[in-house]
Amino acid sequence: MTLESFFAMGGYAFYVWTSYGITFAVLLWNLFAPIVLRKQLLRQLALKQKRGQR
Amino acid sequence: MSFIPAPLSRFFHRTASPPHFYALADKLVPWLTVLFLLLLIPGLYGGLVAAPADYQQGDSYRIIYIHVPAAWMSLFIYVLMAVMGGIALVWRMKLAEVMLISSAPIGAGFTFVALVTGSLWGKPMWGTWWVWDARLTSELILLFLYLGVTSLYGAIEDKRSAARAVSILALVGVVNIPIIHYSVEWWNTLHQGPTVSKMDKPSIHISMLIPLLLMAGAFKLYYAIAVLQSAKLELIKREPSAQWVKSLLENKA
Amino acid sequence: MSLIQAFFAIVRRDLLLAFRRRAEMANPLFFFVLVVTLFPLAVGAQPNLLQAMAPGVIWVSALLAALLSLDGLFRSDFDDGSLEQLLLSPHPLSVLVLGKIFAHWLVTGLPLLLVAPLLALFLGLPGQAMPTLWVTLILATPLLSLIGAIGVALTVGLRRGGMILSLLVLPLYVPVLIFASGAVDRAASGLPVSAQINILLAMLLLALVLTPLPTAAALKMSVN
Amino acid sequence: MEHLQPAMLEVADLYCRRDDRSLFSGLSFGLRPGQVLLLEGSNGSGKTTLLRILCGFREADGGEIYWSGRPAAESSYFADMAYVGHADGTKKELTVLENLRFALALSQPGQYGIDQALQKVQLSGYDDNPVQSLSAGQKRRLSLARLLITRNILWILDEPFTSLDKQGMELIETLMDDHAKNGGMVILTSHHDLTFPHLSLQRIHLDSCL
Repeated sequence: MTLESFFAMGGYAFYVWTSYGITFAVLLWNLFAPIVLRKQLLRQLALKQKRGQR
Repeated sequence: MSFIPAPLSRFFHRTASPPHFYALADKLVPWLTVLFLLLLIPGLYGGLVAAPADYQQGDSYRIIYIHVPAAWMSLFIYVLMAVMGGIALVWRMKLAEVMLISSAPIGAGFTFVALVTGSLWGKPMWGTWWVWDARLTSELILLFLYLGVTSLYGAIEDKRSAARAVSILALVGVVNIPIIHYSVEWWNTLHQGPTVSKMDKPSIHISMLIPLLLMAGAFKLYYAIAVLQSAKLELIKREPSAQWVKSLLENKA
Repeated sequence: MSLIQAFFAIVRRDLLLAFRRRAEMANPLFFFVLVVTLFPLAVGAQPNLLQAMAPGVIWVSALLAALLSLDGLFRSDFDDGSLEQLLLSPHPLSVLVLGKIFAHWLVTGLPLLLVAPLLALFLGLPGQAMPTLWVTLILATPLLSLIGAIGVALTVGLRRGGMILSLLVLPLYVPVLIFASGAVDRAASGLPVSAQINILLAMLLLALVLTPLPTAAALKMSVN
Repeated sequence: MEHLQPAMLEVADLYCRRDDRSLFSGLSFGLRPGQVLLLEGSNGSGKTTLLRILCGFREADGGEIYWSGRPAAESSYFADMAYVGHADGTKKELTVLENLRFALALSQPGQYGIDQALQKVQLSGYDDNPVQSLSAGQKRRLSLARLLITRNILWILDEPFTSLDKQGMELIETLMDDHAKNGGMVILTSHHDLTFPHLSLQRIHLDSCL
């Protein structure tokens, strides 16, 4: 099996690769969005705490 | 709580306390990630490379390795949410509320994936992007159920009430899912005749089955990782001025 | 006073209230007639087409009319504090709620029963399907009220709960819609419908037992 | 003598927070038959929230409520209490009589009949008037008439004096006085000061319960 035929997917490349692409985009979003949001929230809270201490 | 032995109940309460759970999640995530990759990589290789092309559908059937596990996950997560809802309502366990609401977007994501991949699979098979096939229709209704959960939670300002509302809704939804499923199936045979779609009964060979099971396992582990990340955010959001969050900030600084 | 007396006191009060606000109460019925009228205007008046669509059109319209009327189920009680008093009653809330749903169905579901056959006639539904249409309406409109009550109870505390209410309730209405319109459809082509009717009956009995509990729990949450 | 009686309502270490802010904590008090408790505090200090917790509408974040020595949920507490909140809990399309009859149907009959109760709140003769034709003060008095016709021991009143004139306020004070003398209890919030001449009036200031 050549790399070319692997990407061609027997002529169904568009359907197969779009499916896999969308799936991984959605899964990555659901995984990293909360991580980014939590970092932001923690930064905000840290700022608030600093301001409160002054 | 009376029918649960005291040491066990103490163990649950300790594990369920936010700081303890937060630390536990931090410890678990690396292990889960390793396990996830151990299943994902051979699963993808087996599905995309090793398994032979289907004699009827050619390579387009390879969408099965994400479509079917995603559809399984969409149901599995909803049932899990209902279980969490039951625990939250009966034992007033706040961690169950947090897990319930953290699961909803992930479940909705899987449902969306199942729908989109189903449609992308259907196009070469049926010649149209959308067919009112029983599984796709059920999946669409399931997506509405998920959206109902997230929008109800977002709409109620007091988050304790919102969690209670969502728990009730998840329980009502889970009772309805089998009814919806069977009604849609019956409707499908009524209006379309008994055309067995390729999606429902893939005549599956062992070399095709193994990657499918590997992918299903990988998706479950992905869910565990994602829900822990989401729950960590939700825990801080709920009590931003709690003592444990303060000490968390100090440790970071 | 006994529970049964309390149940009927609620039914009587809500019927009296509906009678005093009768102008408002007729709105869902007009809505139902209006929606059904829109279909021939939109898809054309070919008798064949209308006849084929009649069961679906009538049932979708009935569903939307039920949805529209749902908001009135707990809204005024929530606004004027009567709901708090219901919660404080020593009687189980789920039974009192069942009384309210029953009264609501008498006021909003029963009129549909009278108007729907007339509209079915306009759409050219064959006469042999009429009895089935009636039976499905009798069985399924209370189902719509019972299931919908959960959704209203969850959203009654929200200022703009209408959109969310339809998002919550319509997916749960799917089985009712499928079996009810399916039965009428089959009856129109002369097929037996007892299976669908039995399923609707089973769902109604199940809903009578199961829905008042989550409705009561949701009301407690909303009053909070 | 009075002090030997055990407290019938006992609130122990009640804690409540809202939006990550503690409304009150460590709140404890007891109430004996014949006592009236006035909750004081600035706006947003949690008076109404406390009343709603006592009514069971809201759950406390910690602490217990006991009724004659047993946890409230396991006792006859909810059958023994009655509540009048910001909203009157009456139907404006129904008449005075219809409203009271309905209230009676949901509860147990109390000390007074409907006619007597209407007389006491000075609404006799209004039996057949729809509630929407009553003035705000009359509506308030009607909602209090509900307390008289149903069986109850503990009254929970949220701002009972709003939209009442001087006479109306005196009337309510008399009603509370009578209720307490008969062995009842009252918990209320009010912006107005009370002028009870001979009642054991307790006060709790919620701002100091943080």
